[in-house]
Amino acid sequence: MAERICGICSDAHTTCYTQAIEDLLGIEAPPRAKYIRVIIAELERIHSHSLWLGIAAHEIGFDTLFMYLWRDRETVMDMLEFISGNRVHYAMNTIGGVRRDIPSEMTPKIKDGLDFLEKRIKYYIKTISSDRTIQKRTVDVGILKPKDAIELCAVGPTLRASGVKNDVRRDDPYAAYDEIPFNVVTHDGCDVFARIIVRCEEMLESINMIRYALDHMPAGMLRVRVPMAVEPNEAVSRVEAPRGELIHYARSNGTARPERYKVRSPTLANIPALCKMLMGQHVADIPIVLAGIDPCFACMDRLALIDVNTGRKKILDFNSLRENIRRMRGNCP
Amino acid sequence: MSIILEAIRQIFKSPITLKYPFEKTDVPKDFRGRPVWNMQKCVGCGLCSRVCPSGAIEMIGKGLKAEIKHYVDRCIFCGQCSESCPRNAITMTDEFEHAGYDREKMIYEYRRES
Amino acid sequence: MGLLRWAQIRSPWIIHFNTGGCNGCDIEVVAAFTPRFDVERFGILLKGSPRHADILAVTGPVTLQVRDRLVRIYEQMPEPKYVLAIGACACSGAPFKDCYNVLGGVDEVLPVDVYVPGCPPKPEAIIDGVVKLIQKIKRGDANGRG
Amino acid sequence: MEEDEILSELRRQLKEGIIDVKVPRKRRIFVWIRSEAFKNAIRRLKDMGFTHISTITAVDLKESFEVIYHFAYKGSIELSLRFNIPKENPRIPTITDVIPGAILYEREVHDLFGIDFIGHPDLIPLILPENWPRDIYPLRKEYSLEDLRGSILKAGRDERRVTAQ
Repeated sequence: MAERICGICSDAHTTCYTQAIEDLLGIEAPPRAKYIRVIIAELERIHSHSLWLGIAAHEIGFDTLFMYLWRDRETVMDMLEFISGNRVHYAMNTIGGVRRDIPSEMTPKIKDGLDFLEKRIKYYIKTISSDRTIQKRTVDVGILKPKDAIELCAVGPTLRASGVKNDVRRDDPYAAYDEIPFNVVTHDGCDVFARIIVRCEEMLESINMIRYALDHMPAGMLRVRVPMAVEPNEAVSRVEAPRGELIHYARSNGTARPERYKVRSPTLANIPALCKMLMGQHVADIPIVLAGIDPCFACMDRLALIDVNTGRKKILDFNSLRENIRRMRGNCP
Repeated sequence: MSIILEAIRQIFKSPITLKYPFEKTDVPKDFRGRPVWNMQKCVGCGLCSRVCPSGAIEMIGKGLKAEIKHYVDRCIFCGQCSESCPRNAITMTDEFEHAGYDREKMIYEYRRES
Repeated sequence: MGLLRWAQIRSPWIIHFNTGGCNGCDIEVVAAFTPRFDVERFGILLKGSPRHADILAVTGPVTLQVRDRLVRIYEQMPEPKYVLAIGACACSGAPFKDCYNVLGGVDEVLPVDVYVPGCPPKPEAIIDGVVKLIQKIKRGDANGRG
Repeated sequence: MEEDEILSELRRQLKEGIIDVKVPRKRRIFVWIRSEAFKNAIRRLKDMGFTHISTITAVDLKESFEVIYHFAYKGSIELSLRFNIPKENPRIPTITDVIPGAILYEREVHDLFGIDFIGHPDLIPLILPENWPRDIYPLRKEYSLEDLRGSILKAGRDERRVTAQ
């Protein structure tokens, strides 16, 4: 269910949700499950960033690059489909571990895919940094100074493209991120171009992390037994989704239904920063600046609260803002 | 500039497009398509209809006489029913082409053969 | 009329509208337009304006906020027009159908011609849905108000 | 700074303002404070390096509301600052003058619970549809789902009648 908050970062939401519930119950996922969570999360990051890069290329009118990127993105989708069975909602995480294993027979095929992707992403970085169209449309567009970024509480690649080294994976390690070496990619450009480069290099970093995780995966079980009763308790869970810090807050009251469940997805956190970026820009630059924060209008904000009295789920979503933005963009998907 | 060279290179490659409607594509091993009930195994405990997050499974009657109605238009293909079933009576098939003109015709009914 | 129907069967133009869904169906719709699945080989084009489109592809459950906009977009489309509901949410509103701000499936608001269930449907399933819609137009029994 | 250092520093700064603290696991701190001390506490926290506000959550506790501010210290330590406010008069001062990034979270809490943030620059509805009834706050527990649906559909009908006229 938590997966249906967002279709693009569905794994980040389930990881965050399962972590919050595991915290409530006082259990911990086994090591192998943690590694599998990392692999899926990083594959998802590659898929999400390449999707975004395609959309960004489309927004600046470079549809050729959009088509190339979406073609190569199918490699990641194939890998995810190969591991989990589905292209979008993977249903890998469950409370107390993961549902499916990544056996060693799968490793060579995944690695082949990663090699291909690495080659392609390097090529795209070269293209992007040498192509005049992209340079003209993105350099010095949508400036967000580091001071403003911190003040307006921006998250994720938007913040890192302003030169602030901040990553939940490094600062507040969850799953197996404390055991896997990786760099936090930052860029000092503060503009849309910096956001593109940060995301591209994060994809390369993700590829290395998946390789490391595949090689160092410990053996063991996939899930632990989950106790049936929940004590009154509360938990805050944070995950670095492809778009930035995702936070779930859960509180239980001893019954089978939660007292309060709150989701704050990264795009909402970036909206105040976006308003700052749009100041003094040309109207023609609005789409690319908007796309620069990687907005995911579906996951922009939704809260779910399960009312103890009726036991029904209530979900609110963040339509008004999305509508405004959609009106601004015309009806681009 | 390099993207132009890339474009020229693509001309000599075979197309990547799948010929889908004319040639069927394979589905991966763990694909979650339409769930199918094996009513010989089903004991009518009703667990599947209770765990279903979208209310796509309706159970009429109880125990061995139970009938199951599965609304494909509501199903989100999450596989929770097949995972929860204590008798492994539910399997997720490879079927994914469910498109239809009428929601009334998208209901699958299962009942135990006597 | 004959010419119009011939043109619609040969090259239906699509407008895609998300009424409050999770984006899962949207990325699959876009994936259906990109090289791997490429529905443009059937003459299907994704358009940005409802005034150019023949088919309204709706993803997501219809929320209160979006209802009026959805109707407005539908009203702007030239007749005959067809509605394609993509994904479980657009078909019936599940699993969000009990939420207080969700009206349910698209058929609560607009007449739907083809339902494509799946969460999200594979791009192949979306192509299948479009093909079935084209067959329906060919037979001439679509309720496309035209 | 480590968790215990942060706590001792906070205790030194706020003294009686703190009711209770809890450190359930590494990098998680829950602090209960008195509602009078809250604006001061947020200023102190900002000076200590808690510049990033993750989100604001409110919980309906039947008699009162609990408001929780989730802060992050240099991205790593997550501190949840919480206090109760009475349900009859849910008014608290805004923190947008200290942390501008909280602007949307305050609007969101205002929409869903009807908590007024005094001094907020622009407290218009953020999440709720524009034809939403003014005095209904969906996440308050006194409203059941049926009530909400009924009143919303009624509001929608009324509006349609107005436009028809």
